[in-house]
Amino acid sequence: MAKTLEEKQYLVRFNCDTKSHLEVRDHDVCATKCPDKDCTIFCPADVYKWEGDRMFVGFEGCHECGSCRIGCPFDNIKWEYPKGGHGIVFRLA
Amino acid sequence: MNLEEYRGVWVFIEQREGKLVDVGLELLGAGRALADKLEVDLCGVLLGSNVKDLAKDTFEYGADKVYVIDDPILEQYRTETYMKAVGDLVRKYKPEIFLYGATANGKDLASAVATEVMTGLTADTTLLDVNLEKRLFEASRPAFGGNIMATILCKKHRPQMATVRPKVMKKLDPQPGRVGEVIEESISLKEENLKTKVIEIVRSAKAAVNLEEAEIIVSAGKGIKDEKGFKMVEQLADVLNATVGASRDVVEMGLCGHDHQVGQTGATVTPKLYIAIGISGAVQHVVGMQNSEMIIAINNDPDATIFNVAHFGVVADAFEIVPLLTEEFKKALKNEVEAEEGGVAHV
Amino acid sequence: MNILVCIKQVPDTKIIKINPKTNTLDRSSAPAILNPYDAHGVQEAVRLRKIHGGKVTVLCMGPPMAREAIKKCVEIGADEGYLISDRRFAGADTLATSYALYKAIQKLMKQDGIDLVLCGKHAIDGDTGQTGPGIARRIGIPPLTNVIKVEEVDLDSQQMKVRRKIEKGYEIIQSKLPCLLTVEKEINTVAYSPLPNMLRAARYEPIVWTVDDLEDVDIKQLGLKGSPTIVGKMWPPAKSEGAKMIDGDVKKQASELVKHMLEKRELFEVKGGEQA
Amino acid sequence: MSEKFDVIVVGAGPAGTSCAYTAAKNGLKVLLIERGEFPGAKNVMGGILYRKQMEDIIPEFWKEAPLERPVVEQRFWFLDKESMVTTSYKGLEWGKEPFNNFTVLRAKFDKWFADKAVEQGALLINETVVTECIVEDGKVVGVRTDRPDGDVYADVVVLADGVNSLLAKKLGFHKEWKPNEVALTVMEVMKMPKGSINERFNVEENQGVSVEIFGDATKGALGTAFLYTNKDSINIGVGTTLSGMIKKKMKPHQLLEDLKTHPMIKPYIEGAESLEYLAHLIPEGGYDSIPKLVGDGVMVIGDAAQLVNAIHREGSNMAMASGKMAAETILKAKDLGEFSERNLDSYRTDLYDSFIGKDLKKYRDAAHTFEEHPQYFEQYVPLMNRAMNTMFTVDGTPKWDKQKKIMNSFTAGRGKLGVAKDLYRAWKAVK
Repeated sequence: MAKTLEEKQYLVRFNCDTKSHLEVRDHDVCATKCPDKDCTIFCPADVYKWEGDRMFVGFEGCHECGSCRIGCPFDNIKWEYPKGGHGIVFRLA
Repeated sequence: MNLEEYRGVWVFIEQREGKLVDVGLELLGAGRALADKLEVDLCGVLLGSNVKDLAKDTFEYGADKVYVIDDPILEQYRTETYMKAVGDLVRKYKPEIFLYGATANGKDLASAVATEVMTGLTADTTLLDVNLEKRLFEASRPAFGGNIMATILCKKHRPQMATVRPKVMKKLDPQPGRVGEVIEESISLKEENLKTKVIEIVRSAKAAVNLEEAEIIVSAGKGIKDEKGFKMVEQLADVLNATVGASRDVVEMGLCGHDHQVGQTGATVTPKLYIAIGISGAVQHVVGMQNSEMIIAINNDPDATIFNVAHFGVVADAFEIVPLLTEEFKKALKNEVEAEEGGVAHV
Repeated sequence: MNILVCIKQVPDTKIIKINPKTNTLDRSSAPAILNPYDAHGVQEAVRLRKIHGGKVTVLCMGPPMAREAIKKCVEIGADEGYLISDRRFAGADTLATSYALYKAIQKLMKQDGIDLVLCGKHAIDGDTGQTGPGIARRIGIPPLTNVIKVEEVDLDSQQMKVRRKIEKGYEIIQSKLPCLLTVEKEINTVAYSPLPNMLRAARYEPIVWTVDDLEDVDIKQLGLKGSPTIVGKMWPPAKSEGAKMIDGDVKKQASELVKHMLEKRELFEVKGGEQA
Repeated sequence: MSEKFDVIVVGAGPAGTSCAYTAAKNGLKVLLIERGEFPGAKNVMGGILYRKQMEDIIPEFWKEAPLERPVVEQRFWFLDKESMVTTSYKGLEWGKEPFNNFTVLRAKFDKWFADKAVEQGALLINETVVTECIVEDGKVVGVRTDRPDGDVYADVVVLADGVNSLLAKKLGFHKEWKPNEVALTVMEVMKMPKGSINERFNVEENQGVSVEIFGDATKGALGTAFLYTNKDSINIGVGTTLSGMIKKKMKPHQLLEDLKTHPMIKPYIEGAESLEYLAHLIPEGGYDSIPKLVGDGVMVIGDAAQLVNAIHREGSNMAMASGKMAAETILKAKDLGEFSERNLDSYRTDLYDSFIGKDLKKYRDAAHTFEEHPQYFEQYVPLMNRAMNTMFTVDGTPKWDKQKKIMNSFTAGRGKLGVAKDLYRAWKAVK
């Protein structure tokens, strides 16, 4: 049974593009205006990780749900679909 | 096909520009064990131009006989000439097992010969054995991207052929003065009837980054923080003669090019040794390297998932341990060389 | 210039799972894809067609669902695709595969003539790289393996020059046409297919041949019967069940690690010492 | 000049495929564009497929579609920390033709459904992202894809691009969704032997159960959890409004983990092996979030149009119905020879007149009510549990005293008036 998110993510097939479909528009906004960094909490795949002074975007594990785009209080995430055929590939439900 | 007619273990002795290539000698080591088990001769096959003198070296590494075809037409490797030469030898002398190095030319040759003499060939083997009872060669290899090992058998055709990955088998310690039999054969092809011609061979020590074929990879994750950290990783790689790998974050930080990236969006690698420095072990990285033979992980976070796939782990500050590792390793190699030289002096 | 590309549909080995009970492939875990090296072969054929004109045909042996792999090739730009599909092909190793493909190629050569045959360097499920040279030997044309660049094609003199990847470098080799190339990934980047190709592929139906559509076939050389090699046992490679953690101060950790690294002593060249 | 179609449908989910199927069946030249590797590769739902609207498109589809189990029992579980109040309906008539609804695995089902549309003559291309609509003189005349030479034209473009609805947003049909207009749901498919499913859920081989779970599953946030039985796997998931997730600072996968290990849930899934983990948004804005649905040469259907009844967990059925309605409108417009907003507008009126418009209107205030008044989820579910506990614990207390105690517990927090208000408000929201 997959308990941790890492274990859950191992269950999913990703056909990653080399280029990110997610982009933090302005890294300064994350650093200076956004103390809560909600995206690092609610993202269901932990795509967003704050590492001390910079937001890292692990786009390869993205489920393309769109929460970050809608949930970012500063509209600071440029969100596109990955190139056709790329990104997450669900096999079941 | 009368299987009983086929006897002996053969090894294709690859030479490049008149020098023996290591893998041939490694295969003599592996072939020796098979030949001893089967109580048959271990034979080398040596093709080229002005290569006859190389034969004696193969005796020191375990060969009993060497079939040599020394002809200017064989100076450079070409499938059409080598396939014909080897095919003729096989038809004439009928070996039961035939090993080739899994090099570019070794694989090319083995594939062509297999069709030429209509027999089975197993590619990229890493484990060789014989079933004495059935007198059957058991060649094993990783399959499906290294997810499984499979033993391949060739029951009704001879010779039983395999290509063997370089640096998997061990060379025997050379026995100076050990001798064997040289059997010279000739080839009946004429240059003007050939369809191919090698125009130029370019070898450069500093080839482009090729992670997928690297045997040792030292890989940096975002735990190495900055340029200084990356330098430190490069220094270790240099001492180990390793290829430098990186997680995507490190590439994104601009510390190296994308051709260094290991993982889902980079290369999938299966080196014999993978050293992960400051890599947390996110799935997108791990899927690219989890089938490495030995994985060493260095991370300051004891809960890093990289430790789940690693064989050896240390929880340590990369900035402390990596330079130390570089020094220790240098020392260890140096000691070994000195010990060896010392040994020679005593003989 | 008529170019034939031999392709294969393979399970995506990047994500494949092995059934731990039977030690066999869990096919449901991995979707079937066009062998990535073959995609580079098709791309190269399309590039050459652009320069020299002619036609790109793909040939595949496999089950009916391998049609999808052929359609993928049409997306990349192939003109036509043939699938040879028959139960009598099943269980083929590389020798039997090269025979079946050879028989189809013979027929295609009669139909349109073929100047060049392309294959991927190897298929990612078997990793053997043996089928290409096998086909070449059967047709009687030179195989040029591990090609990273087509240097020159001269249709007037029926010659081509390619760059082959070899250890620590490359060689340039010249060959008469027709010949067979097996291509490495470096040879090109597979382009993101243009929309008109996608539309064409969506409508395209490959031509399917069975054994009976081929001529002078020796049934004994096909499938399992024609395969000298068989798979004996299979087992999962030893995987780490979590790292053995090395404790102690950094100094001790470092020297312990060096010890473990030296278990792989054969990997490390002694600097300056050139091997005989 | 690129090829021109009668209809381009963007997105091969239930909405888009229904539209493409209906249009192609009636002789239109249809292009269906899917961004995933195959239809279904990007699609997620809890896993209930409603029979009625599917049957309207393909009669007796259950005879060949890849379905899991027909649902014969619908359960509701109201969870507290260590207890639950349950209620359910089980009816064997649901297990027989024509059935009520089914559990399905989307990647399989959507692929099958899209193949059906192809059989009807629709042209399907996968792995292609539509980046924008091509607008000429205020009229949508085609789409631009992310592929080279990627423009393709049509009389009508139908946007079935799912909850994120980027294309309708680009056309100005709606603003970016707000965090309270979408629910973030995560789920796992877990492998479980048929026998264990039948035993634990008390069903026969070809019978399924759907369980809707309230209360502690979402830690009081507005949302639900669910558990559905497939043939030899189960779907378990939980979701709350994105705003709720943000407010409560919850990690969705942790919420799912808590659900899986909840003492009331755990025995049901014990020993099951995780097969896949999925996350997705559900459009739950309801009636007031429905965007502009029709423009010159363009229509919006399915999740992209916020057509989900969050209270009854219905969405795929509305998607299919809207897709069918859109196709029927296009056929009428084709007869008229013009695809102006005016000629396509009957899709909008049909939709609002149908069960979709009516149901969404009925519950238009529900979500907001429950979100603004967290007591429903935070207080009443635990109270229900305690009430049951009080009533059924045999400890010598007279039942009259127990009832009184229960009543007091309900009014203790909010006062009699407060409870009355809550009841009235809830009734009004769902009436």
